[in-house]
Amino acid sequence: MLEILGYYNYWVFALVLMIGFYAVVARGNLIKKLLGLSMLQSAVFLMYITLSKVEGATAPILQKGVEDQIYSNPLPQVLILTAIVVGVSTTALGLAIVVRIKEAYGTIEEQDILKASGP
Amino acid sequence: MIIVFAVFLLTLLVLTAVAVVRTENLFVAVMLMAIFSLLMATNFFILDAADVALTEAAVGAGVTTVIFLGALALTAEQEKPIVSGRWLPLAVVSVTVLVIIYASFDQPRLGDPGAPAHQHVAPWYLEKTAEFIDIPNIVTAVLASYRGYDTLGEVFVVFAACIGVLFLLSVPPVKPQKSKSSDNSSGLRHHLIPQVVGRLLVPFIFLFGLYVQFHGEYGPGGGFQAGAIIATGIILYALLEGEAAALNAIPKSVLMAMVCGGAMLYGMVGVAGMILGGNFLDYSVLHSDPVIGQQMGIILIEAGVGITVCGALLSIFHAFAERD
Amino acid sequence: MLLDILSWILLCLGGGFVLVGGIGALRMPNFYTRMHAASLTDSTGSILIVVGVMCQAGLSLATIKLLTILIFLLLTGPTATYALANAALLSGMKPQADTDEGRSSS
Amino acid sequence: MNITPHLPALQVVVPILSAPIVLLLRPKGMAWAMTTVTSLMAFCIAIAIVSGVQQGQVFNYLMGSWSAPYGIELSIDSFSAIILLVVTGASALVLIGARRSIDAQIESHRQPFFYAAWLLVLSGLAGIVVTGDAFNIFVFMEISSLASYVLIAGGPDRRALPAVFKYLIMGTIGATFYLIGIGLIYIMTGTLNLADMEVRIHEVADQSPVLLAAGFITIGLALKAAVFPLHLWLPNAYTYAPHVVTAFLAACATKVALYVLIRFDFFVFQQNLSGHDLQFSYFMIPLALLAALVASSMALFERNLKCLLAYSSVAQIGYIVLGASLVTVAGLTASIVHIFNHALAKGALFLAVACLAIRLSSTQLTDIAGVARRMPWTMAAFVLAGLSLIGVPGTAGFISKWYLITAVLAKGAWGIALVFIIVISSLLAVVYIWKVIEQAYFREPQQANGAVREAPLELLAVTWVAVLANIYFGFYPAIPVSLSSAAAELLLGQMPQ
Repeated sequence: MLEILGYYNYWVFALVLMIGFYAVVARGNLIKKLLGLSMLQSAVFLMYITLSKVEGATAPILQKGVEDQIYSNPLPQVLILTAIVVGVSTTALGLAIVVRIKEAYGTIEEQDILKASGP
Repeated sequence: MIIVFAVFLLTLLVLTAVAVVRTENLFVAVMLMAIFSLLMATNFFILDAADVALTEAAVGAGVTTVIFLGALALTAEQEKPIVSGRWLPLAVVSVTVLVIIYASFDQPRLGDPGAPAHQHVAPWYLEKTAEFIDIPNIVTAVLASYRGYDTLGEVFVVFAACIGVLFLLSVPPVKPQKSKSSDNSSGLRHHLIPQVVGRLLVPFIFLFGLYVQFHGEYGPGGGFQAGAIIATGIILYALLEGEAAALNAIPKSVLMAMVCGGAMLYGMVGVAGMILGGNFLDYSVLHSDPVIGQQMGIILIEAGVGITVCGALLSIFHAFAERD
Repeated sequence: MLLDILSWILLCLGGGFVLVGGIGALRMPNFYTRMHAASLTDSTGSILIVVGVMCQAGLSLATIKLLTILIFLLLTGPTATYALANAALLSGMKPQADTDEGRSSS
Repeated sequence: MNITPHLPALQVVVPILSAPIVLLLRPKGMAWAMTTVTSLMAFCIAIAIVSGVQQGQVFNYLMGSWSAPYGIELSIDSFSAIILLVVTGASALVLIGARRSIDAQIESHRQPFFYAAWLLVLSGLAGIVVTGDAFNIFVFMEISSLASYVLIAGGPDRRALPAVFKYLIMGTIGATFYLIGIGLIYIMTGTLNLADMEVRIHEVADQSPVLLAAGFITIGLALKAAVFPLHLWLPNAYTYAPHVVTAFLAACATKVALYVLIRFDFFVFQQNLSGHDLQFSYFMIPLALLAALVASSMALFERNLKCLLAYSSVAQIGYIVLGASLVTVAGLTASIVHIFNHALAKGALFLAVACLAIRLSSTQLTDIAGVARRMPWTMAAFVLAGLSLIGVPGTAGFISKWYLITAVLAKGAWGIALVFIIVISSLLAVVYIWKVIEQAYFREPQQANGAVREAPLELLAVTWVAVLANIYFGFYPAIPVSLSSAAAELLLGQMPQ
């Protein structure tokens, strides 16, 4: 059963990654692009956490007095803790830029900005 | 049973993602994104990553949504429909999905204890932590000590984002805002019920934040989560009592000092290790007993992380909220 | 054993309430009725589920944590509903008795 | 306490811990002084490391004293040393001259943020270069990227904002792809340490996740490095950034991404994936050549001086990639020498542009008409640096072109075709540099330029230091060449052929 879930997790990772990527590339709205970007990053988090799972294990918090308990892999979890914070930092900075763009151009649509700054 | 649940959640995740991309109302998209983050957090929890789930829930669903809403209030709520060129990206995207899915067949299956990822470095952490650091939560041990340098970098990523937002939004607004928004900024001030309940909740949120901060060595939690939780508590306070009251309670200069001070605290613990004869971020030299030294170091740097994250998230929130 | 059965009954009931609430939120004709459906069932459902889980946990630290969660849910759920309805009212959405018009507007 | 073993850590720690201090300093005018002093200290540390490396010293540093695959290891070899020299040198030199230019472009109450961001870029780039851990590279890449978005967005032109937004989107996608790549490698090997990865990837080299990882990492880093055709963010970002920021970032930001690209590819993949060298060559050589030709032609038609030079950067990145994609020691040496020399030439050119801009307040080509009469020293510096960019003998640019052409010719018959393209691209460079010179020297000055004076002394001085370095390294190329060839041999050392 877990085997199917394993593949399913990777496929969901691939799908969400590309849905996010599509939003970034094809949508003209800058906030939509940032939403897509944070989806893209979330997908990667899912991939890492999926690979940290060990069958029959629990969260990597040592339990006193319990022998031969197996634990999931802590390393990818640590990396993702870091990556989540990096993600929110990027989003915040991107939104600050969007706010400034709105003030400077009066729009947050890519085409309108191109039109406004073209000639 | 749990697998059925996991499959259900993952399917829901994909559906939410599609909905986020399809909807043209940005407000709806942001709310759906918060749901997406919560679903993701639940998934993480199923996959044994309690710390990550807590962080995703606090940071992804909580703080990110607040920042998005703050930015939406300053920009536009409605997206223009796209006019052209959606087939090329769709084609590129589909091909990439197929390639990734193809590669997944060679990967070790989920949960296989024999996978190389679980054979090489991770078992060492699981075995040696009790001996070297002696705290139960291995995620915290790896985060704060074995890979403490990464975490230092991460604190400075938050720091960079904070100064970036402050730098960008320190330009005075180009055109005067409409007077309509002044009513909005006081938030829920005139609503009795949310205010009463909110006031009741805020201290408990702080308490929970502190619990997460100091219980991080024993259970899920740590500096990031605590910083984010306490920041959301103060943001709730700002929504209830108005922006000015929150700034009155914690002025901007204090926030700035928190951001810089937390980062410096972290760095100084590292430098102290260097001065006392170890390498940078070597906590074992902080105390005559290396294990206690490690624990001291971890508590100190977790405090640094918590202070910086809390200060940075609040500074970012205020920078957006003030422009209203 | 008895506790186990009781707990499962509570859990199933709670799940049923939440399900009904979800259907209501989808099927009801306009904003206020939808919210009504979602919020009431949500509160009841969450009480039943948390109590059910408490029965499973027995007398331990987990039960106290669950109790705290329950109190939080009971405080925040209705408040959130109130705030939502209030915001809707303030933004000009009038509650209507006439469902047909409500359907066309929503 | 003996400082020498701590040098790799100090290289990052000194600037990164100065950033919060800069923010808290009062009075605010101190920010520039503190940043410059810190940057000079970083430069001194880099010089100490380079001299150590040249004496054959190996710098390995265990962060937190945890042994290598478990903790994070910093490791510096000759390849990292030369890049460190470029990064810290560019930052220190530009900062010394930058004060007036920054005063003119950024309001004084925002300057502490700006300088703190500058230090973060510096420490982020240095952190990428010194580390030996794949995930640590990601973290420091994000520090430097976020901070450089801040620097670029500091430009007073509103067009800087969409430009930096595009950079943010493409940069984040690049970083995320890199993260996916590391994750896939981690699944297969269980390690994040580059040296350990190199050993362990061998057993699983032919499996599809590793190939996918190679693809993701290469594309992600190519995005960050602005390798053609993923360079779309670069011209606008460089054009509308504050002038001194352009000088700093053009000299080193993309170079560091290229460093990671080359290091990852040669260190981890080349030696383990069968046929990877051929794939790499077939894929990269056409892109590199297209970059050199297309970007140079784009530069021909540009009306904005900074945009012209930015396109020229894309073309030069093409040369660097071309050298690396030959997968020979000579090619790689040429490539690394060119990273060094191009940083010198482009840094000097953008500094000269900063000199012009501080007096002219515009970088349009039409606005610099006849400016050579008013600012003879600035334009003389521009001409000399331009010669170095083209690759005229006696300048640093010539050395790397020479190595590149030698390396290409060693490839036999089709090497001659490549040389042909390099020569065409160099001729294009002659044309676009000439276009600027013609405007500055042989056009009548505009009426409005009447009051234009020579640029401020300190900015002019650092410009000339950069130009003289171009000439010095043109005649005495021993330091960069010895470091580069050592680096190239190291990177290709365990190759089968």
